[in-house]
Amino acid sequence: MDNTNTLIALFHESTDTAEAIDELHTLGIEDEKMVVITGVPYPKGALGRQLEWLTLPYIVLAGAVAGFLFGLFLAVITPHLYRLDIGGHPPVGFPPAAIIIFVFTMMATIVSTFLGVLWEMNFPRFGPAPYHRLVTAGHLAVLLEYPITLDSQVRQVLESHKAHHIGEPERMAL
Amino acid sequence: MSEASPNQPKHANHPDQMPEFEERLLLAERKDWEINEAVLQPMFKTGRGFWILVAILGAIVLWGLYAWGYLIYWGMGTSGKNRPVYWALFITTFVFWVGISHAGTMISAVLRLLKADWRRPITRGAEAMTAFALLMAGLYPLIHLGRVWKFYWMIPYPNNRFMWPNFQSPLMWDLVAIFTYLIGSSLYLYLALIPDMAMARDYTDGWRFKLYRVLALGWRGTEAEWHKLHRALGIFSVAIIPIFLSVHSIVSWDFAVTVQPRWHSTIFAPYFVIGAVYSGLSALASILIIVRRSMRLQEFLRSEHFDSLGKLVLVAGMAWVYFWFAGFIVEWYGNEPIVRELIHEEVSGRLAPFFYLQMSANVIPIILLVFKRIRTTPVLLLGTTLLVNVGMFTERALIVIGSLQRNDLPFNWGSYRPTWVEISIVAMTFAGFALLYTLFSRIIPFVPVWEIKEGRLRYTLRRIGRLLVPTAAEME
Amino acid sequence: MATGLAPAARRVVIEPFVDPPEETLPGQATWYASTCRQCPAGCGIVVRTINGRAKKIEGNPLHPLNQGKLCARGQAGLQVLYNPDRLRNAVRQSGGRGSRKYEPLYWTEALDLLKEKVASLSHPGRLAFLGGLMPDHVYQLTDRLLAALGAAPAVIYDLHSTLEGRGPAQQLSQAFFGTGDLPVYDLAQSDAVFSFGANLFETWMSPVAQSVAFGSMRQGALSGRGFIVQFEPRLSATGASADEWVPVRPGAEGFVALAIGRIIVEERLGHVGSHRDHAVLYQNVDVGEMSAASEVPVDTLRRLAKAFADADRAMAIPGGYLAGQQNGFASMLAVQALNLVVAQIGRQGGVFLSTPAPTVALRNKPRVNPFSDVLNLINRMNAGEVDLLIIHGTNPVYELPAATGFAEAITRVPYVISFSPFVDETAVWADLILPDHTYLESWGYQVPSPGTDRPVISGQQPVVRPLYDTRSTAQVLIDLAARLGGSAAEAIPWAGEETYLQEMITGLYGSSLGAFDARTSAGFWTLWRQYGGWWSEKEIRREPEITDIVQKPLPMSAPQYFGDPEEYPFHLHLYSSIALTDGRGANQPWLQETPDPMTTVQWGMWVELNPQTAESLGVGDDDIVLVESPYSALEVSVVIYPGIRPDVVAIPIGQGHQDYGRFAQAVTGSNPLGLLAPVTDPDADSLAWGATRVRLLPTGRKKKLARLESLDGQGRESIG
Amino acid sequence: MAKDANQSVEGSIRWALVVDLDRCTGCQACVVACHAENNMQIVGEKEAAYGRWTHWIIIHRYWEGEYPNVKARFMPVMCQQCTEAPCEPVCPVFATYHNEEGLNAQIYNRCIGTRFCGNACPYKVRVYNWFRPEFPEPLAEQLNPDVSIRTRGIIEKCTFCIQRIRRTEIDARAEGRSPADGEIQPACVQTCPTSALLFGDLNDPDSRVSQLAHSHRSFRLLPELGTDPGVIYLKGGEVNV
Repeated sequence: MDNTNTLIALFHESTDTAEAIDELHTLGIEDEKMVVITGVPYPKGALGRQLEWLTLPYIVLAGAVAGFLFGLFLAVITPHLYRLDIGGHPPVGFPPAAIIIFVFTMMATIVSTFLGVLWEMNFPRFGPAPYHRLVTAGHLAVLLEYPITLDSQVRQVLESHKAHHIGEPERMAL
Repeated sequence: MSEASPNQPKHANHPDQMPEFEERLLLAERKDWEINEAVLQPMFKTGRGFWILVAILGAIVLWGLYAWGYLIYWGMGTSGKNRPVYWALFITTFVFWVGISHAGTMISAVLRLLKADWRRPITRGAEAMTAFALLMAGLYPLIHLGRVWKFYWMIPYPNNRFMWPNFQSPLMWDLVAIFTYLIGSSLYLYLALIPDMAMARDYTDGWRFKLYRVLALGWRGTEAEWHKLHRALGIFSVAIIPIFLSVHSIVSWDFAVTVQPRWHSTIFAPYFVIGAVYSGLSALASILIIVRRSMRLQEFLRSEHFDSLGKLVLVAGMAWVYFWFAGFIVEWYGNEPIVRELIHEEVSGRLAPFFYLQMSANVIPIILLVFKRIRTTPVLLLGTTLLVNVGMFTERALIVIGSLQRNDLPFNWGSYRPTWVEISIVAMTFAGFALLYTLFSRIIPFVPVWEIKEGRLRYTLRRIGRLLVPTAAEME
Repeated sequence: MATGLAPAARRVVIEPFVDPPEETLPGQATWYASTCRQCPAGCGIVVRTINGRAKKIEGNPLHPLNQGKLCARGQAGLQVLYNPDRLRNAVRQSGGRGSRKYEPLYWTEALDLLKEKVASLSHPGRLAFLGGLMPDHVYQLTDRLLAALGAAPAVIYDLHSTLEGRGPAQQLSQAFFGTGDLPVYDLAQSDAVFSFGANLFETWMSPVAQSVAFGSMRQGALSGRGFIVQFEPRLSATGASADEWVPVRPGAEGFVALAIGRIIVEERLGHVGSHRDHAVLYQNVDVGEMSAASEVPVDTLRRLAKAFADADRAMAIPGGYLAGQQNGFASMLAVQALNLVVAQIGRQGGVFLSTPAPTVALRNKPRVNPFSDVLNLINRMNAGEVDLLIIHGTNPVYELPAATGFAEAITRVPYVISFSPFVDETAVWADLILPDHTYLESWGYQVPSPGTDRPVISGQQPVVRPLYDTRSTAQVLIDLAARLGGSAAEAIPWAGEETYLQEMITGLYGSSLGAFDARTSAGFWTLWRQYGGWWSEKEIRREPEITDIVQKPLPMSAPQYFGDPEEYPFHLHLYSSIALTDGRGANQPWLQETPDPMTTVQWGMWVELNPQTAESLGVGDDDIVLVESPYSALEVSVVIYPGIRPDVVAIPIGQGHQDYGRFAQAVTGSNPLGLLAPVTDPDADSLAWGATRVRLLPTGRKKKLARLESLDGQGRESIG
Repeated sequence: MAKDANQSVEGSIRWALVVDLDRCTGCQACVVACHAENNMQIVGEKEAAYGRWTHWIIIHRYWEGEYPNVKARFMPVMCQQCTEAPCEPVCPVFATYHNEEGLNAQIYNRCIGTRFCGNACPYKVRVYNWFRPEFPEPLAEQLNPDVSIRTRGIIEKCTFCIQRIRRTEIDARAEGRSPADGEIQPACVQTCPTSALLFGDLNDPDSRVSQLAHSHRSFRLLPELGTDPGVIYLKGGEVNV
């Protein structure tokens, strides 16, 4: 990647960030080439970027189904593996089975949600990554990768929107 | 209330002077890093008082553990149980803790769904309470076993006995439901914690840095991460609600499925759930007040929060009375001999003191909470909410122990006296809860910083006549 | 030994078994037939033994007396055998009497010591033998030995037979039927039983046999459902099973009987033709007076009289509580006379007599001595006229009222020898203890008295090898005789206990009556042990002849009580506990933990008060009261008892042991016999143990009794 | 799957116990017989006073009326061996279940001591081992080798002397027949002096038990709960018709 360059720029304020991003777009730098790092979750599109599509819901759904089946196994199959009759109850009764199946479904849902989201964010990831401590202090950081040819315009755009700490992002172990 | 929020006296004097103004624009004048500092600083300050508290709580816990060992070694006979009172203080406290655990999810999940903005500063405290209360509750199913070293026979796994547990037993439902709820609430707590761990990571070094770094899982705060986190939390808040409803219903069915008079009731599930919410919210209020005082978080936990919390408790309280009455009138009217006997025991018999304690401790707070003055004055609110929990504990004791002393054959009636073993073990769980919570508050940012910051994004001021009114932007 | 019944399980468990007791298959149950000695009734038992250890006692289904059934005490017999507090060998009290320090002795030493003590007596009259109701053969050997030595015959006293009025009952038979054999009441076929203070289904005479009869009387196939009326001041468990309970003033039971008889005779009730020859019996009875004296309303008496007379097979039973009064004998006569009035003597569902043993040799049985003999002995002991006291099968220090002063008297006897297998209150005062086998380790036989509808002899044999180095008293006596030589050795020529028994028993060989018959006398001996005794295979009832006593008016004597009614307002009503009887059961944990049927109290002792009495004293359940008699006092918890007269307080006998093992001593309390005045019934010359008055003083303290029932439940069946 | 290897009898047997209250004299013979047969522990006065005795059969005593017209009645109550047993479904580990012969079986070594069954049982006939059983030497010799000794922390109850049922069944099978009516006798039935207790197969129309079950005197304990007990009581004070 010798013909591209990566920069990090910090902003004090979201409007500037948004405008800067727009102008960078006009410079022909795609969204994928930019990463915005913030200490606060900004609402959708606040920074003028469209969001990627998530597989999380499907992971959750799959988990839920798995849980349902496991619950089904425990509540409906196991009573027949070692048949013991109890006080006039059938080996499998609807209400108890319903409870067990429900609970295991929910358990799987929760767990798969958690694991799913970690997977999507491919967490945990402690390796060195471009980041700036000031982010949590309220600054917005824009990480962008662009052809060296655009270097001057990019810097000019950033400065024009009161960006500071422009430069090579330091890759710190997180 | 000197240590209460600085605005307190002001609207005590002239309440109509734009009270909303300062409050809604929470920390408007603060920079993000100032917020961070404000949240983190109290965590690092562990004074002598703190260590003394930890020492005392630790001592109680150790004593309780000794008592538990004693119980296991000598047998269940060292507790005060007998025939026919086969369940007593342990199960009572178990139900109580499960109840406490409910407000946490109630607050954070339900309010998150409803986008009630005032929840933001208190969610984490609530979720932590849920997790720890459940940990304590989870001990009792073990403690009350006659052969605790065989507890794993309840776990469903293929084993050399070819045996699977009996999934028709409410105790099995208990086991899985509580386990699920524990997992759910702790993951929920943790997920919302990740960004703040990253924040703490950036502000600390030494062992704390190492800890936070690990817990932050490498969070940077890219848009994608925020987006995914939001989705996950959204799913969680939906999924956790049916769980928390099911857990206490199942606990209630431990009793309701038997033919034991007064247990055998269809209203038990909702009655227990609402009772759980009532006691849980009260416990939350008490805890927040104490933490707020000890950690100087007046800026974050403001009287407005206690006001709204108070209102919730009030509503839950009224609902509890309603369910209690709905159950009671049927039993009273049905006039079944044994039930009549039990009601008589409660209203004018040996159980009367407990019954009236329960009723007064559960009803008086409802009346008190009607007054904003009480809801917004920490000390008064603390007293009120503690009273509620005294009432709820008594209520559980009456249901579990009171009912078991009577049954259909008068020849078999009995009575019960707790022993030092039981009391020590119960004390152990209370101390254990306090200890976990204290340590937690010093290690984990008690206020969800990122959520507060997020909240700030949504407000602008708008002038209406001569009034500056905060207006929230509807966004997600 | 041959096995009594078929082995129980056919599966043989293989296990290492180094030194197997004879005739046991490892893991396989073997049943041995023997006789229960928990009380003098003599029920037949079969004992399940596995690997040479007795495991379970059950009734002998072949035995005509108890027909396979057994009472609580019989079931608990294993805990006599396996009692942890048993003496394990002969001992001498090293630290002097009462020191409870024992040094073990070899039996040879012990026997030499015994012989030397007997031989060194300056005069045989200075030897006294105090015994309980011992197995017949032990008594016979004792008798022979004492006779040979020229000593006075054994004095037989034990509390149990005192409480069941055995002595007076024997004299009643004597007076009424001219024989000392006890009557047998045909409960099974009677349809109207008037029980005057007879606790038929608890401890009186032969409770199991009577219970078996009760079962068939109630729901038996042939007869309809017979009814029972119980006359007693305190509702006993038997009274609870009766259809009607008539609370009579203590000691006035006889008056009730007289009144009923009078009414029947004078109103010509019932189906017995003419009552003329009975008129004389009741000529000076006034129903009004009787009713007033007994506090039973006249119309009740009239109603009962009618019911009694109209019944097809009515029967009146003079029970043990009557004998406890100073007018006991008169009362018993009056009750027995009722059977005469309804002509039920020797008739189905009426009164019969115990059949004696078929051979004369077997007839010599222990018989309860008049109480004056006991008092005599005590006086002689006090006067220092007794140098050697030998005690077997009784525990006088506990079983005699303290007021008789036995405890002091025994200290004046230079040398005391006890045969007790346990260190009981008396054995503590013995210099030498030669522990007898427990009954499951012993040989013996017994002619049950009262008997049943046929001649019976219960056989006793060891069901296990003796656990410890104990020795059967019979054997000890035989050895002693041998050591003494001379007349004693001539009187007791047998080599051992077993040979003696065999000789006695095989006397029956060839009898035509027997339920079993053998070709040889050896075979007979084997069958005897397999069956657990000998009995006639068909019913042979013995009908009594009535003496001329019935030609004169029945005696009428008013009850007298010891203690001024002003100072001591309550009658003290002692009764023998159904589980502990006279206290012998107190060292058996099963019996201690067995709830009393009426109060449901386990362990512990108590005093029963009528609710109004308790109210007037201001005491409630579990409150400790001081029960005080002119002689002594004791503290005991209260049981509110609806079924007792307000002027009577009842205390169960059996607890309050100072010695007799950990389980007996575990229960706090003192022996209620201490309260008794040593008064007697002059006619029967028996201890009047029901004639003492007491007062109660609340102490304000409480002791929770181990009740089965919940006091909150107030004894209700349901809360309808 | 060692399913019911111990089940010796196929077919529909239902063991039942008839208690004739007209015969019962409350003599406690059954109680001691039960102790002797089933190796229950002795708890002593203090524990017994606190409701921790271990009797499998207890004889209720009811008072009626006031002095002098007072009556007392006895009612032996042991495990009712319900068909619709409330105690069975609530056990998380199947320590109590229903066997082919209609018995409410209690598997001691499966029990973990939740005591849930004890609460569920309306007759309160399930007793708990609060402490380790102790048998001072040589009392342990009395223990019945056919019955296991229960350690602390588990529930036990009347089994209708299942070991005696099995023994008789095995004997009968060895002789190629099925047990005759009345041949099987639990310890209490065997010893009951008045024969107030009677044991047999309720599903066999000719057995004494099922005949008495149809007597007009017969009733069940707490019938309103619909537990369908296997113990049938016969009302006292009347004759059979």
